[in-house]
Amino acid sequence: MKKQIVELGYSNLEMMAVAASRILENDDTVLVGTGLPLVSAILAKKTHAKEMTILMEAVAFDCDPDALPFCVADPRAVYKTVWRPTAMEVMGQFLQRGKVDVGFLGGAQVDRYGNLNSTCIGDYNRPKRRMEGSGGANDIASLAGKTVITIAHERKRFVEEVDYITSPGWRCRTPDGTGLVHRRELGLNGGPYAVVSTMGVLKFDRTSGEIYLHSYYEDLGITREQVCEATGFALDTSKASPVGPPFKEELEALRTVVDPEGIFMKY
Amino acid sequence: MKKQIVELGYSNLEMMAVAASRILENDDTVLVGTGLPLVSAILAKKTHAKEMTILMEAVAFDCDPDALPFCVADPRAVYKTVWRPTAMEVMGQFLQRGKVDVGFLGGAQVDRYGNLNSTCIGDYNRPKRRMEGSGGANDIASLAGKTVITIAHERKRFVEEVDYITSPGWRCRTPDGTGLVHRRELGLNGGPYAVVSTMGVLKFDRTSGEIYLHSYYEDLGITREQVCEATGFALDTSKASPVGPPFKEELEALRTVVDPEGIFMKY
Amino acid sequence: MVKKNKVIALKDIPGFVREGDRLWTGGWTVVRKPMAMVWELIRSGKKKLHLVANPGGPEFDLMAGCDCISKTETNYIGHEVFGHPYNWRRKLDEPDGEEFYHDDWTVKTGALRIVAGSMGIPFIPSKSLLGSDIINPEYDGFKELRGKDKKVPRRKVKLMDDPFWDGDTVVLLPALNPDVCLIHAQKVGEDGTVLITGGTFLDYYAALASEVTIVSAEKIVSREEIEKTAEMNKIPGMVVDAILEVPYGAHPTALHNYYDNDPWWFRDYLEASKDVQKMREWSKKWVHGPKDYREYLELLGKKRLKKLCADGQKGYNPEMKRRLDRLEEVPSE
Amino acid sequence: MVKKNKVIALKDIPGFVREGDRLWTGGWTVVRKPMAMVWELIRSGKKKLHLVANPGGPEFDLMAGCDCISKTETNYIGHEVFGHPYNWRRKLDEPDGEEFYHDDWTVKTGALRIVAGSMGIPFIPSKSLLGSDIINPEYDGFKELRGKDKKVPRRKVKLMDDPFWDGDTVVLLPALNPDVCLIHAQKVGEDGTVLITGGTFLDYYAALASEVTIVSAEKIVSREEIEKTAEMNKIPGMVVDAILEVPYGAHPTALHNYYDNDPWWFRDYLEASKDVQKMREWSKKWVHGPKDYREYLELLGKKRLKKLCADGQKGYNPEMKRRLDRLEEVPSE
Repeated sequence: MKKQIVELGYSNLEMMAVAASRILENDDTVLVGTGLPLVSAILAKKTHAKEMTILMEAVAFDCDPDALPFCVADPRAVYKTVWRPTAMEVMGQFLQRGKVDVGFLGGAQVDRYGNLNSTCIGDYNRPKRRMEGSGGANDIASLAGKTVITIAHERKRFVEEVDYITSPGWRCRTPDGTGLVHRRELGLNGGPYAVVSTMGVLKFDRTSGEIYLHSYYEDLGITREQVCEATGFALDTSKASPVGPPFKEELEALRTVVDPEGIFMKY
Repeated sequence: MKKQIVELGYSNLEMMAVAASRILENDDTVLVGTGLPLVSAILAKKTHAKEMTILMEAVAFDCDPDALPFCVADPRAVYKTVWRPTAMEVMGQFLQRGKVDVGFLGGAQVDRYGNLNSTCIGDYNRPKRRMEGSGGANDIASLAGKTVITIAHERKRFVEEVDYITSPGWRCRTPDGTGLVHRRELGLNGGPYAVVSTMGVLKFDRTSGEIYLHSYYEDLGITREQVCEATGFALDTSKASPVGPPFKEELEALRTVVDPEGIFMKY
Repeated sequence: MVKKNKVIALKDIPGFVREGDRLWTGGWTVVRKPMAMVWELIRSGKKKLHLVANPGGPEFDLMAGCDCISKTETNYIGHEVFGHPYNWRRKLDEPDGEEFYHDDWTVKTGALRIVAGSMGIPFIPSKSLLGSDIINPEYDGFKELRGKDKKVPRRKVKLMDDPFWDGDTVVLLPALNPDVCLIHAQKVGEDGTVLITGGTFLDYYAALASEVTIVSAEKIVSREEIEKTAEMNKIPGMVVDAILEVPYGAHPTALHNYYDNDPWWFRDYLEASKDVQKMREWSKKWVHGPKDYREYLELLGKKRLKKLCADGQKGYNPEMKRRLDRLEEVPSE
Repeated sequence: MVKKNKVIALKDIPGFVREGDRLWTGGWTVVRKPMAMVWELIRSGKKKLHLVANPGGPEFDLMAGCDCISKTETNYIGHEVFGHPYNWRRKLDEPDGEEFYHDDWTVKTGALRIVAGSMGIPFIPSKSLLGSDIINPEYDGFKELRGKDKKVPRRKVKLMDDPFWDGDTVVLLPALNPDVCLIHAQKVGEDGTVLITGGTFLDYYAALASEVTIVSAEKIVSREEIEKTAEMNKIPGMVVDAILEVPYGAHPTALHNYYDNDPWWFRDYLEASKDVQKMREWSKKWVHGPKDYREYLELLGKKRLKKLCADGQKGYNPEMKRRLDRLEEVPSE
């Protein structure tokens, strides 16, 4: 595939989908939830990672949908799949047995260690805003080879401490609920690999488990300083470089093949 | 079905199959192994218990075979079944979840508490005669609502103490391997209900868990005394009454429908 | 051979469910939910139900909005991309003084709990939840019930070191055994054998784990018919206590090969459910108004139902426009 | 889309198996055993294999008779109504001084162990084995290996009281994760998707639990062909590392819808296997004689293979006479 620099305008959300899709590789087995993770995974499969294996937690095993599924159980996700498992097989077997390379999650809050909250805002016992429930997010973050997180870049979302750890990051909750401990000490493999936001891509220091800015959407006018301002904790931006803008093929696939109706992308 | 007393000759093995089949009822869900238990269960289904549900451990769920299966995995057992599970479902789910009313087992040795040995003769660590392995016998004896045992009536088989407890009876092995304990103290439900032998039917006292002679094949010339002689421990025969001979329908079904080739019955 | 007549009518459903029962509803969020049976339950005025499906969809939110529930334990309750579960959310964000408890699980742990229930074992090990607040004792949503409510395990989880291999810590999860399981399927044999296509989700496990299982289907078919699909039938008749034929029994959720999600329903319901008063009006019209399910379907109208029809090859309706903010007019006769 | 070429030849099989490997052979006793692949393994002179299928059939006894094995752990090894596993039995009844260990399990506990392996959890609770000698520490067939052999769990079982519900004692079983899994199936897609009919037994679990899984099939079919049976395919290609086409690959065991058990094989084999010397002659002729599997089938002869053909409707051969003591002559050309 010859890659052409796009000349059209594009949104932060589109850049985010593209940046996330670029993390996925042809050999990967990827477990995705609905929303932007799914859009990004399908985008990767329709562009540079045609042989990638996409799993969805309810039933869709190695899927390559013609139309964007509403949810992980949508018949659109099932169409043309050749094996029709249950959540027991996808999650309780393939994921737990270590067959998933990349887990792809969205969330409401993320902290410097990649702890992700997709459960509630405020005190869990008296929430300000209760969310739908976290589905398989914790399982995926615990058991995939690495985790990629997609989240809007806002101060209220990039927080010093998440209100509730739904999905464990590098330093996560001790079993008694009081402190933080490195995930390896709990016997957890995997861990957050990247956070793809509306402003750039963040990665994690292997030893400290701390987040840093890896790259940012310069072509959309984003600067290191803006990223820092939109982040609720001190962020290392010293290693950051600009991300290249979407290729024409990427945007076209996104707009005409992956989500032509704009169901998630809301064009 | 009008029942007619048979005028033909018949063997002890045939009487045994008939006596075993009569224990089964129309509403029962029965889990059977290969051999005489299977012959007896199919005989019941072809005569007085047409709605009985027969399960076999490998795959055959609610089966009603046209031809006698060789084994629990035989396509003959699968034919016409409408659901095709695995041993996980039949044994790890239906049996373990308490959905099986009657377990039907054969064996090499039985003791006064209904402990059954189908593993080896002699010391387990240096066997005189090793058998094939006990398949699902232990599981069935542990988890079915009640267990029916079929075994040839010989002194070497009805023993004071079995060489190895494969399937727990009423008083069975303590976890440390040293003594005997009532199965209820281990949390085991079910338990041996009857032993159908080549000489008669034996049942168990509810409180002591001890075996007694319930009935015997008088029509074949068997006496209480003969049963005692063929039993390796003192046997209470005071409650025993004669078993009626096979009905014509039973023998005909056995010989022409259930096992016309004599694969198990060796006519 | 069909052993006994299992056929019941939709109006018999409430007779199978008692207050306090743990209720499993089959399907997955907005797909193949047993909506007709839940609709009938709500109409009967059931209270204090304890919902345990993993995950819940509009049936959970609808029961929340009609005040049928006092406990939920699941990994997700919602309408996926359509929108939030406003009625259920209000139970937690704006408690009204009525007893209400929610406990959080995950897709995998919810699946393992019902699998353990189907296996008749009291618990099962899991390798997730460590490092999260889902097992933080402070955030155990059922902590007040433990040791008191017999339908709730004495503790949420137990950590244990593997005694066989590498000594790693695993999380033991309590089995889940619902009192009642409601499933909607494409077909059910007259013997109770269930044919589901496009995803059984956790319904086989739930059917076996539950004390009572009832299956509604688009069509009840003969034993001969269900024999033809022997290799793909999903639930054996032995664990199905009652069956009923209810065309469009999963509306407004999608049924693989039969019909797609009803986007108009979701749009209108989500708008109504944001507000208690509007929700009352909505349920008065759509739940309590029709005299039976047939009349409910008439209220939706043939044209609308026809618009939902799935392509038999693809399993969904490829013509369906799905953005709620750009829907065409509700099809009307 | 077919992602990578998985097709290998029968002669490649020995390259996947190392000495000491825990080997799972699919099927069930005398049904759908991966006989051709085992045949090739034996010919390659493999030693000290550790057989873990639940249960074993003629493939176990044949490997025992050809001195390929040093450990077995299973619930059953044999030929069902055909007769006893004489070669394997000799290993225990008449030990020849060679290292040999056997450990007994049951159908359910063997199933749960491989299920736990497929789930990636180290152990799983079970409600049987209590009260039996199967968990008597004195009779633990692997007791000398525990704590030494990394492929054997540190203990056979562990008793534990249920901490969630009624406090009953359960028996924790160690997971089983074979090194190599060999399965014979009716069809395999070129992507590795496996279609099995008439009973999958524990093969799906084993394929996932094992480090390497190889599937031979009567026929390798296209992706399009395997898509047609989407709702009944049993194992996904993701866990199938290599595939091969071997017609009659399960002979002499039965293959649903393809062929029935070969009663002449069982009669002759059982006669030979009673005696070490006769067994050597038998394997010289049937295992080591033919230059490849095609020649093995030629040695059996077309007429004999034709006699085994299953009825496509019933799945077996309803004309087959099955009493070994009354068999007709071996069909010959």
